[in-house]
Amino acid sequence: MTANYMEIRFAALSENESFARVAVAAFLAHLDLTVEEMEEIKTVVSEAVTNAIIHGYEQEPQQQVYISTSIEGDRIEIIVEDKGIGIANLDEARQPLFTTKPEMERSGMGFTIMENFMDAVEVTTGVGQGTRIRMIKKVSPNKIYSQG
Amino acid sequence: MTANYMEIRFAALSENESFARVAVAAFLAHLDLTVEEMEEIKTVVSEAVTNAIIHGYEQEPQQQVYISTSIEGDRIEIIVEDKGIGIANLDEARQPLFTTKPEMERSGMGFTIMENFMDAVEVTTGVGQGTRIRMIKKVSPNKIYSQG
Amino acid sequence: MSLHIDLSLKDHVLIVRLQGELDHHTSDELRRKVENLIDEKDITHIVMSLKDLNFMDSSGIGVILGRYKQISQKNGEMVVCSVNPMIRRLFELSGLFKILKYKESEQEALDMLGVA
Amino acid sequence: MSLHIDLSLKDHVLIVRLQGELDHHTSDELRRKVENLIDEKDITHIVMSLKDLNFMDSSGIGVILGRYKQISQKNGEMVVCSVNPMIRRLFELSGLFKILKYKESEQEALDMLGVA
Ligand SMILES: Nc1ncnc2c1ncn2[C@@H]1O[C@H](COP(=O)(O)OP(=O)(O)O)[C@@H](O)[C@H]1O
Ligand SMILES: Nc1ncnc2c1ncn2[C@@H]1O[C@H](COP(=O)(O)OP(=O)(O)O)[C@@H](O)[C@H]1O
Repeated sequence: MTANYMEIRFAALSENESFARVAVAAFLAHLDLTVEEMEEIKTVVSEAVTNAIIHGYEQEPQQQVYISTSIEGDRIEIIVEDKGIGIANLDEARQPLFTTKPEMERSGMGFTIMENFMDAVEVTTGVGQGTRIRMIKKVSPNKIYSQG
Repeated sequence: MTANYMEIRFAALSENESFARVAVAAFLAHLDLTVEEMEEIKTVVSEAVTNAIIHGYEQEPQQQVYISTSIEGDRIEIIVEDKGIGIANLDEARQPLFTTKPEMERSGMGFTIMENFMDAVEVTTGVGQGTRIRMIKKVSPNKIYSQG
Repeated sequence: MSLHIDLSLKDHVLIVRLQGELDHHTSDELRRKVENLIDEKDITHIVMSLKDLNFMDSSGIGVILGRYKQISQKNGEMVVCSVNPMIRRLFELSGLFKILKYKESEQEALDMLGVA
Repeated sequence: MSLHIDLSLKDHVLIVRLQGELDHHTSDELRRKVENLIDEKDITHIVMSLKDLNFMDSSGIGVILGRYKQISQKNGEMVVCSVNPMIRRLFELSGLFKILKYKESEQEALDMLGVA
């Protein structure tokens, strides 16, 4: 049973990147996370949503980005998904500093940051089908979510 | 064509009321609304979401509340929806101070506040089917949203 | 950004200082904390001090009205002080100002109730 | 909570003060504002002053690295100053500290570049 959850969909516009991270942070607000945990979560949401917009949809604003967040016990799960172009070579994509868009001044650090800031990062992707990033973070036991 | 939009779904839990209003406010952040306009919007979202949770679902946390927000030119549209019990007598419900839950210390001012703070409030409801509140607010012309 | 509730007693006057956001979720919290206190303790009047209340919706009106009714039954008064412009609009819209006393500051509220 | 960009020149040193949030959306803005300036104006070095930068993600790394490369081609230096702990972690993770100069304050950065 999931104690609490939310889902968001929004237009693949760069101004929605800040909306996405604030929304996830607001959803987790009552968990009383440390400033550091909260910043880590905002950063990884920003990374994954930016990737969906820039790489997945190549800035096609008619497209949609999906986020779902759930809290279960001491475990936060965040999924960011696009129905865009997908990733052909995932091992390569996850390497630090690897980017297919250097002309856009991408640093290639997105996946590395997600892996560093979260406890687990699982990527499901298919060329022409899109990309789904599932991230898990465990928070301190004194912050365990209790319903009601 | 809608210039920008988002949709949210979340568990009908009272701690998500603040999430809902912060999320809508964050989505509208780049419009540069006045503090007053922003507060009005946060308040009406809070009213409609609270009603969905308390009245629509009678605090059944397995249920879901839906919000969608879109920006088109100088017009903000916010829809809050539940698939709950619906409203049998809508004219009565919209009266100031009318409430069916006085034991919960409801003030009966929710609809009145929505009508006062927004330019239009349209309610679609059916007993056993749920309630959909569609609210429109026009913002000052110098804040017109332009895409890109 | 939830609600912080600070309760203190001065000459049988209960001072309720609210900080943060008063919505349905936090109104329930406030009611739980204050309702029994008013009945059990020897409280004559209530001062609601709202200077640091940043957000309120109609649930806040309900819980304030609820405590007003409670203290009225004991022939006590409720004085509200220091509300921001947005919350003022809600008080006006709901007619709360017609039944409650209002003072600009907590000190004026206490003075009015004859607290040294 | 978007990005506020403050640009000033001191003895051919471009001081870029950032306030707010540096993500993909606002990085594009920053690049547009600064890229041509560096090429057209007679700028020798860049100071990136990040004291009031509250949020940054990898797009920020990209745009800072981009300006670093630009000024390096003109044989200039980039000094970054006053980063918060979270942004420091991003700089460390990406190896930026290995190539950029860092000073605690804007004054120290200017001193280092020999600006009076
Ligand atoms: N959602 C996505 N859809 C398609 N390709 C992606 C997506 N996310 C990442 N990629 C690919 O993986 C590469 C590395 O991503 P990342 O580490 O975030 O760095 P960056 O975004 O700076 O390029 C990207 O350059 C891109 O080729
Ligand atoms: N989403 C809803 N589902 C079912 N009934 C509702 C809903 N929203 C409002 N109502 C009905 O309308 C009445 C008036 O609503 P409102 O003006 O918001 O006051 P309050 O929430 O304080 O009761 C409620 O008491 C309830 O009976």
